[in-house]
Amino acid sequence: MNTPATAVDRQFATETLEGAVIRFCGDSGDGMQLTGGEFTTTSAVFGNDVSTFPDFPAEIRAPAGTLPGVSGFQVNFASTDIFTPGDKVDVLVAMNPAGLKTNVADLKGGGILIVNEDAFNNNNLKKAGYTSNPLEDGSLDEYKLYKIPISRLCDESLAETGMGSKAIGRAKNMYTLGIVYWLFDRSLEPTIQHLTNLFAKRKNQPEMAEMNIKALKAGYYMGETAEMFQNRYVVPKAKLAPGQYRQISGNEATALGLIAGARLAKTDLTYAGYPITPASDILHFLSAYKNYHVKTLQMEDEIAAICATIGAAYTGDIAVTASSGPGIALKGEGIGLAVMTELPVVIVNVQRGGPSTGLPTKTEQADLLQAVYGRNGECPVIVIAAKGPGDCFDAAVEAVRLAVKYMTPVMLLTDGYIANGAEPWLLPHVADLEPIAVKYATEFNAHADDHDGEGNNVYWPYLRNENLARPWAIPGTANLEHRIGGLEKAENTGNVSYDPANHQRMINLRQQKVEKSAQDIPPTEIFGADSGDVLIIGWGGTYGAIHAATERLLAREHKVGTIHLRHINPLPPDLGAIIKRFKTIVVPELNKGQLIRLIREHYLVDAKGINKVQGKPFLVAELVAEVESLLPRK
Amino acid sequence: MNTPATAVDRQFATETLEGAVIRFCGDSGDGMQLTGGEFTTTSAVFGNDVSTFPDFPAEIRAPAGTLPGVSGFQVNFASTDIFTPGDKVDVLVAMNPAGLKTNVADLKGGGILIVNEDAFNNNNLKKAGYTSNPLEDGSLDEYKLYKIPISRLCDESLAETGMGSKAIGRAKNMYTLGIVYWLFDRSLEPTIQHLTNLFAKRKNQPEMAEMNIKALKAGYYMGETAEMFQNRYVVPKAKLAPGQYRQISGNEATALGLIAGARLAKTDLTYAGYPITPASDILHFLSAYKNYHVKTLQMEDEIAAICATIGAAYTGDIAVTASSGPGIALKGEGIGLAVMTELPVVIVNVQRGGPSTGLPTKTEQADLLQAVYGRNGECPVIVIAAKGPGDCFDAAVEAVRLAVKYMTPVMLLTDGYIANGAEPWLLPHVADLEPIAVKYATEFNAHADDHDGEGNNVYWPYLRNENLARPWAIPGTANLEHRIGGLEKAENTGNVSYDPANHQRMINLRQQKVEKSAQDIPPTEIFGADSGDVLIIGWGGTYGAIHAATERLLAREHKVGTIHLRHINPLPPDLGAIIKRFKTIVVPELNKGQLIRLIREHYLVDAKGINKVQGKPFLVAELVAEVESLLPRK
Amino acid sequence: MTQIELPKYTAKDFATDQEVRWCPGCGDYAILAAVRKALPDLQHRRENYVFVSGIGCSSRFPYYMGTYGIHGIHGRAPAVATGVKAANPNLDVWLVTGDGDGLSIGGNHMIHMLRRNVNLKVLLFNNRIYGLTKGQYSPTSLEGHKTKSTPMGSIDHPIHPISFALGVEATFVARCTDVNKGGLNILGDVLKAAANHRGSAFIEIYQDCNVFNHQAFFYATEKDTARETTVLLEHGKPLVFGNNRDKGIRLNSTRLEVVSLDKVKEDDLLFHDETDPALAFLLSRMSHQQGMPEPVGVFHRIQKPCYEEMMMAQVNKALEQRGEGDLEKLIHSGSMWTVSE
Amino acid sequence: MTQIELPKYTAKDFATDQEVRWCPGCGDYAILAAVRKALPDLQHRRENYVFVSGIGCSSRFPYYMGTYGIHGIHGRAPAVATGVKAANPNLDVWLVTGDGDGLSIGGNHMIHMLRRNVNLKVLLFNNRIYGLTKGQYSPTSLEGHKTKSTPMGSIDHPIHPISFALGVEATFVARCTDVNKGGLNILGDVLKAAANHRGSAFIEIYQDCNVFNHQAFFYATEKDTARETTVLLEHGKPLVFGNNRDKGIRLNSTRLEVVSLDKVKEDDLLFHDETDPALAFLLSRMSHQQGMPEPVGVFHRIQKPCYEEMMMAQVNKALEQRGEGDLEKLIHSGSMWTVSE
Ligand SMILES: Cc1ncc(C[n+]2csc(CCOP(=O)(O)OP(=O)(O)O)c2C)c(N)n1
Ligand SMILES: Cc1ncc(C[n+]2csc(CCOP(=O)(O)OP(=O)(O)O)c2C)c(N)n1
Ligand code: SF4
Ligand code: SF4
Ligand SMILES: [Mg+2]
Ligand SMILES: [Mg+2]
Repeated sequence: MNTPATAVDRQFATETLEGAVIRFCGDSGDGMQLTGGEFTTTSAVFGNDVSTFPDFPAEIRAPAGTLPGVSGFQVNFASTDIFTPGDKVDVLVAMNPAGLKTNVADLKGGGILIVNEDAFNNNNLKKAGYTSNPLEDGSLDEYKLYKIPISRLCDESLAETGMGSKAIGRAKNMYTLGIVYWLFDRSLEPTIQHLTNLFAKRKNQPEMAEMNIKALKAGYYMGETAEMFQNRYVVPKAKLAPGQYRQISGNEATALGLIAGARLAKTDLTYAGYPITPASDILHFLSAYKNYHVKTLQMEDEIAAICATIGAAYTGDIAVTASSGPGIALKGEGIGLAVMTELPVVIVNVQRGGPSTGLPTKTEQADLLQAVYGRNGECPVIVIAAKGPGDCFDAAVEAVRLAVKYMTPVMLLTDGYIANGAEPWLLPHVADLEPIAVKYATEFNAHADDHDGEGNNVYWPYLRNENLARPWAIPGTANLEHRIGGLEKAENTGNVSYDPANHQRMINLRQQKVEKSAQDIPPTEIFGADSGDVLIIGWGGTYGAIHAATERLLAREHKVGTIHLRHINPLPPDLGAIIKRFKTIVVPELNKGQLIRLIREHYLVDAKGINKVQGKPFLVAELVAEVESLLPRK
Repeated sequence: MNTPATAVDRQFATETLEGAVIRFCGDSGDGMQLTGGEFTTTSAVFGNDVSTFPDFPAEIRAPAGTLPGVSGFQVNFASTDIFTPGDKVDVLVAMNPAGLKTNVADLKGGGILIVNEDAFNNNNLKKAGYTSNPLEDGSLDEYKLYKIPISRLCDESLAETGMGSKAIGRAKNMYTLGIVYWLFDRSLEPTIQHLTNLFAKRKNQPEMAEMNIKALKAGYYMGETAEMFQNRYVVPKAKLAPGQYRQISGNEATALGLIAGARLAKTDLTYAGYPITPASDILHFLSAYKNYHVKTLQMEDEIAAICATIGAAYTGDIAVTASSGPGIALKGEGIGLAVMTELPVVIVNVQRGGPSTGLPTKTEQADLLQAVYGRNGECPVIVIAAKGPGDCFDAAVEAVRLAVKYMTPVMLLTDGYIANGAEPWLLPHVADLEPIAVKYATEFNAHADDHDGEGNNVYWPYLRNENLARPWAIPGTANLEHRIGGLEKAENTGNVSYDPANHQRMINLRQQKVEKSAQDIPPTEIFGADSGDVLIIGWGGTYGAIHAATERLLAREHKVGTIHLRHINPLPPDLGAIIKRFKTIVVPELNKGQLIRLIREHYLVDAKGINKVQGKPFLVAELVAEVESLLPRK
Repeated sequence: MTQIELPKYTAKDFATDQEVRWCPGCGDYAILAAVRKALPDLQHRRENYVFVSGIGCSSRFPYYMGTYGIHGIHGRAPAVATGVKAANPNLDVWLVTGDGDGLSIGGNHMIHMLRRNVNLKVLLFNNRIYGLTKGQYSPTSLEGHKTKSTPMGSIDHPIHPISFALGVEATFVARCTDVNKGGLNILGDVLKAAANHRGSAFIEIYQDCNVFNHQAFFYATEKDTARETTVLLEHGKPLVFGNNRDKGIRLNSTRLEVVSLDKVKEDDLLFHDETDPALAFLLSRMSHQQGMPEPVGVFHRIQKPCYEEMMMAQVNKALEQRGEGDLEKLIHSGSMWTVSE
Repeated sequence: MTQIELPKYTAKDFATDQEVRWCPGCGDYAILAAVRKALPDLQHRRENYVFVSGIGCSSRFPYYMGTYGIHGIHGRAPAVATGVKAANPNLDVWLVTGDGDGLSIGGNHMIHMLRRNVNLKVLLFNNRIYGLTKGQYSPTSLEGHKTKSTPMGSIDHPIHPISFALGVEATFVARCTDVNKGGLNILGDVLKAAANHRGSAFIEIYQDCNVFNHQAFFYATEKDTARETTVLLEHGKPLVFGNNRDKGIRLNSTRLEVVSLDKVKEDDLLFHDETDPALAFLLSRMSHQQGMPEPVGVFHRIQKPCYEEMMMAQVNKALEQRGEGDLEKLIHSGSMWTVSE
């Protein structure tokens, strides 16, 4: 908890805090994701800035009570702008020993630790690998420990509902949430509304809604009456940009962005995918929006998915596929065909821990060089990256726009962290979004015989416009019948050509076209110093951590500037000039150094990497320390 | 023809040449590959150094007489060391108008042009797109044109054989070869032997052998008697390293090298492939060598092929797959599994023109960055490249050696040019080849409980040796049962692990292991100047052209040094120091600049690329001119 | 849609200016001619045709059709074609593939396209060899076949394309030959029947690879033998064959046998029923190598909803139930809150 | 090989120290138990077993078997396993896969492995859902199935694993259920029969995904219904079923029908013949949804040479004919010439 201030309440001391980080953890059956999500929404609705980090177990349902079965949800909420879910935890809620064991190391010394005492029985302790009960053996002395018999209290409070004991058992997360709401003086209303919606309306189980609400209130009243806590905490509203907000995850924002892109282009969206963690949700979201002219194809594999998008793109749809990890590796050949046929296909890569199957549920940024280079031959595509959950919307719209404008595949990189993580999203208005101009060819565009001055009489599918894009004539258009494919094409006519000089020209043209798209990159924004000691260059989902670190570095009066790249291939035209203005270039990445290779190679600058490959995001403190170690000693 | 000298014969002027370049071209049905191959062997057996370049049509059998149906074979033979098939042609033999049309531009001014006059009928001229007969219209005036009615002369000379007219028609290539043999004063013996072997022994068609030999002799005698040529030419023997030689293509040498690797390791070879141009021949060659304990699996696709090698490698075989172009792109996911399971798998990439299906029958070097980076996650493999047909043998042995020593996938890059091209190969002796030590694990190697001092009692599949390689226990070995897979593994035990710190360690270890293999890279050889103005860094099949260009540059007293990399990932440890000794670094590649990116990024040097992407090898003159343009003006 | 009058097409309207580049004598020429000839009769607009292929000699087909076309990558044509149909269900999509392209690398896409019953027509050129890569054995090559990659003979048991297609429940399954010198020229008819089928139509075409597997199907195409080694399937009719139509096929429990019409009445023969999958499967196992005539014609034809129809039905239902999607509303939905100035 | 005496194994010898991490109640547990129990009876050495899998809940199987094992990549287990057998034909290879792993992404490898008759045993855990990725429909999901990716219901016609395997001519094809509360516990027997089959054995196992598709197969596994909705196949025996064994299956031309044993004699029922592929195909189309009991047991079993045997036969023949390859000779062969000092 940052910068405590003081204030006094009737009964309890009330501390006002700038912000706090809470982590809920427990067994995957304990409903921690819902709990964390509710706390987040309530805080956001109240007016805090929030940032979250859900952490799922890799197994579907690991055996109850075991370490691999632990599920966690961390939320950082504050009265100031925040950019990450927080490094260390102020309040840890542990519903069982396994949760405690795997999470307590992240709790700040002196932090609040709330545990469900009832879950600390021998059986659970053993499953978590405890030889003695940590609640008893003094090992938690450095924390403010609150042992609450949550299961029993919750059971008792719901005994009268007449619900089954299994259902009652499940409600203890709401009881716990009630306690935490009391602790942070939060309104129960948003959660009550949500429970009503979820159970009473959507699932038609009004008794479940009632029971959960009852549990929630019981927890709250317990806080009020039990005199267990000496303090309550208040985190005032943040000053946020005015407008309407909602919580959004990166995958949902990506899905909405793709729909928006297609709608702005006034074109149907064909999405072809194959389930894979953590990209699957894009398919799930999109499949629910059929009335937006969205067609979702769950294909037999990722190769089929990219190939179906090629067919759909040829036929005139905005065509998109998404995947992760090995699924993206499988698409290389197909992307090559899309490059050769110069079709507007969007490939979303929700990066996860690799190599191979790797750490499917964890985040990483290690597919960047694959995105840029991972195909046979000279096979350039546009590569862009999203920097946060809400930004996925803009990045997806941008991907569609570039694909259509330059008639080229675009790879959009997101990652597991921003895909599953949610943040408040300032809702854009459609009227403010730039339309995407799609103009299918309908007329002849060339002479079969050169310059006979008699007007066009053939259609050349590889004649280029000022952006070097080829025209888009779609099946069903009379007289523009033409064939495309993966063999090298003759310039203009698009016929198969084995001519050496033509090959060189086409290789150059495909490259130039991608490079040309740099004209659409806006001037690079620098946060912090415009020149000076250190320029931090980031990309993708590390934005929050890098931004927060930069703020701290600036607060310590370092001459640090930060830029965060949306466009990776091509790189922004002004990047070279900016780099020249700083003494040291630092590139933090959740990989062994990938963007940094592009930077070093392009600008011949001895950039330094900050690299972490642990399936986890950067901690702000980590970044600050690393950058400081590179700064000139004062 | 370089440096003509003079000498006089009875009847004909005989010029002695340092070397000459002949190209045979005609319809794909005209047998040009056999003709060129025979001329090459004869010259090699005679004692010339030779270098060849076969050029197939992309179609199986394009319609006879058309431009896409032209097949060519170029041979450079000399009394000095040569490294390329030659830029420009001294003697062009054109069997039909299409052949003439597509090849004449490469003939030197004043060069010898031999054509089969009979083929220049209206029909063929039209198919080749000639509006007037080039033999008549003066357009060939700059060449020494010999119009010979080869079809008719050959027919007449074989009329008595009683063979069918189709067979006789096919023999005209041997008739033509006879003429050229006469022109260059070559023995007919090697070809007579080969025809006898091929037709009489292998195909059991002695009458075909006889007929072809007759045609060959008839052509020779025609040269002798017809007084058509004013000159004969002599290219004396070259001073070559002593030893036994044979002509070998890169693909055959690769196959032999793989067999040699497996035999040196005293292990069976499992090769799993899927046909694709130009890699298929490796499968064809290997499938003929079953008595070398070679098992060849033609799988259903390239993914199955890489996966079968993983199964075979786990089971203890030297396991290899090869492919080209899109086939390699498909293997990315599988290679990732091999990286994670740390199995010794060799992947041969016979590069061809890309992207996508591209130019399947043409050569290119554009898969280097895919080899280094083209997989999801941090997924390092060793990457090496062969520099010429014979060198494919050594490179393949090296690939097997490194794979086994470091328990890692190795990618071996060759290309269409060296795969199909043949050159004289100084045959190595098995006794001189270093054995490859394969030692399967048979014993426990660790304690289940740490250090109880009671001796080993478990097998840890991911315990590492001094090279960071893990042990190789194969199924069938009692007590060492263990499971591997694509999920991240715990250090040492190899159990599935989601632990962040472990992930970081394993990511580092896999990288370090590949880097460690740099210890096996011998000191880099520099050809030419050891320091000075220009360092040329090449890799792969451009060796010949770069070497020849360097010789010319050195002859012109430029301070030029050249190194040709076998090892691309990791790069040689001494490379950085060498680079520092030169003012300008030049990297010639048949791509848009790939190795150069690694060089720039690693050494932060502003290396210059010489790049060509035309499906064709470099010309020596091209390279010389480009390098000279970078040299300081004298 | 306003119905504009259809131009009167001829085969020529379906040609292109690209030189056809198969080997002289290749069976592909005959198939190309048959397709170009059949299309004008189908009364569909030329611009609505899309020919999709993979890689192989056969897969060059789209370049020679004056329609829209995609020459894709090896084995993936069914997926590409599914994308085409998803984007525009009204197009007439034809898929051209080879035994390697469609059954080796592309077998899986073929399976799933067929079972989904995507409404498109598959021409599988079966020449029992890899033509384009110059002569390796394919999944339909016979056991023991010596090829470049099998110098001691193939050890794979071949796949039977018709059994394969039936196993994954294709709704239209047929077999033809590229040419037929015995007078059983059914290719054109089968093409039209396929075109008129609503759903995936799978046609195996025995095709002569003149260069690498010449005469593999001569038994089924040559004058003297064609009628002895093949039997024409006609719905509701008995299976009769032979140069003199003097032999028939009889069902004995679940096995088939050849009988002489001297001894057995036509009424006791097996009568073909296109709607019976098990019967079709039984017929698919008849093999010339085992002394049985090989059926040509339509093995199986049933009606099932097609993929893209059902997909559009869901889209339309969603539109009906929820109305035309409003992007502004979509963005501004869920649990929102407002931060005021 | 010297025959060393085989240790007396128990199910425990086939367990590992890795915690089994399926959801509580998952059908995979029962299958794991059955396999661990069956292996000791087979009289093979533990170190000769290799369990190969792809990706999916089911594919975690190898981690729980105290044998050699490879947890591969999604869909590719048949190819990995083929490599294992090629490198060492003597190993006992078992392949564990799911309906998604084995029939969606991996369908093609499955086809080719089966038709090649690689001598290994396939356990296809069919739960009609993607478990590991948390509940999307799979190729065996029923039409209309509402899942995460099909909120309006699946529009794909499902694949029938048994028909699929028969279509590509697998030599051993069987079906079981994970558990059977009706007393028809044949899983162990079928596992052993598969182990003793020389060639590819394909076993579809109906498996309950307790979380995402619970009770999909309850009709076939629960006490009251199991014997009414399934029929046990026994070679040479009539197809009789029902809680009271009072119903049977009769063949009527090429169609099957349920008859009551009150009215029809057992002798007039269909007698199972494992060697008849068309009969097996017919049986594979019987579906509970269409009011027919679904067969369990061995549908089809025939002998054909296996892939790795034929491969080794060629290697051995080459060795016989040409002798042990001599590397020095191999290098020094062809048209050579000598350059002397
Ligand atoms: C990914 C990939 N693998 C392999 C190839 C090489 N290849 C091209 S066509 C072909 C097989 C051709 O056989 P088939 O499909 O039967 O067609 P045919 O040439 O016989 O008509 C192969 C293996 C390729 N182009 N791409
Ligand atoms: C190449 C690739 N694509 C997708 C995935 C994601 N994935 C893992 S398992 C699975 C399907 C699981 O279904 P099934 O095979 O039926 O196994 P189950 O979990 O139901 O046992 C998918 C799509 C992956 N791991 N790799
Ligand atoms: S190789 Fe065979 S299939 Fe290919 S074009 Fe030639 S004859 Fe036809
Ligand atoms: S998700 Fe289903 S199949 Fe997977 S472990 Fe859980 S119950 Fe079993
Ligand atoms: Mg073929
Ligand atoms: Mg499943």
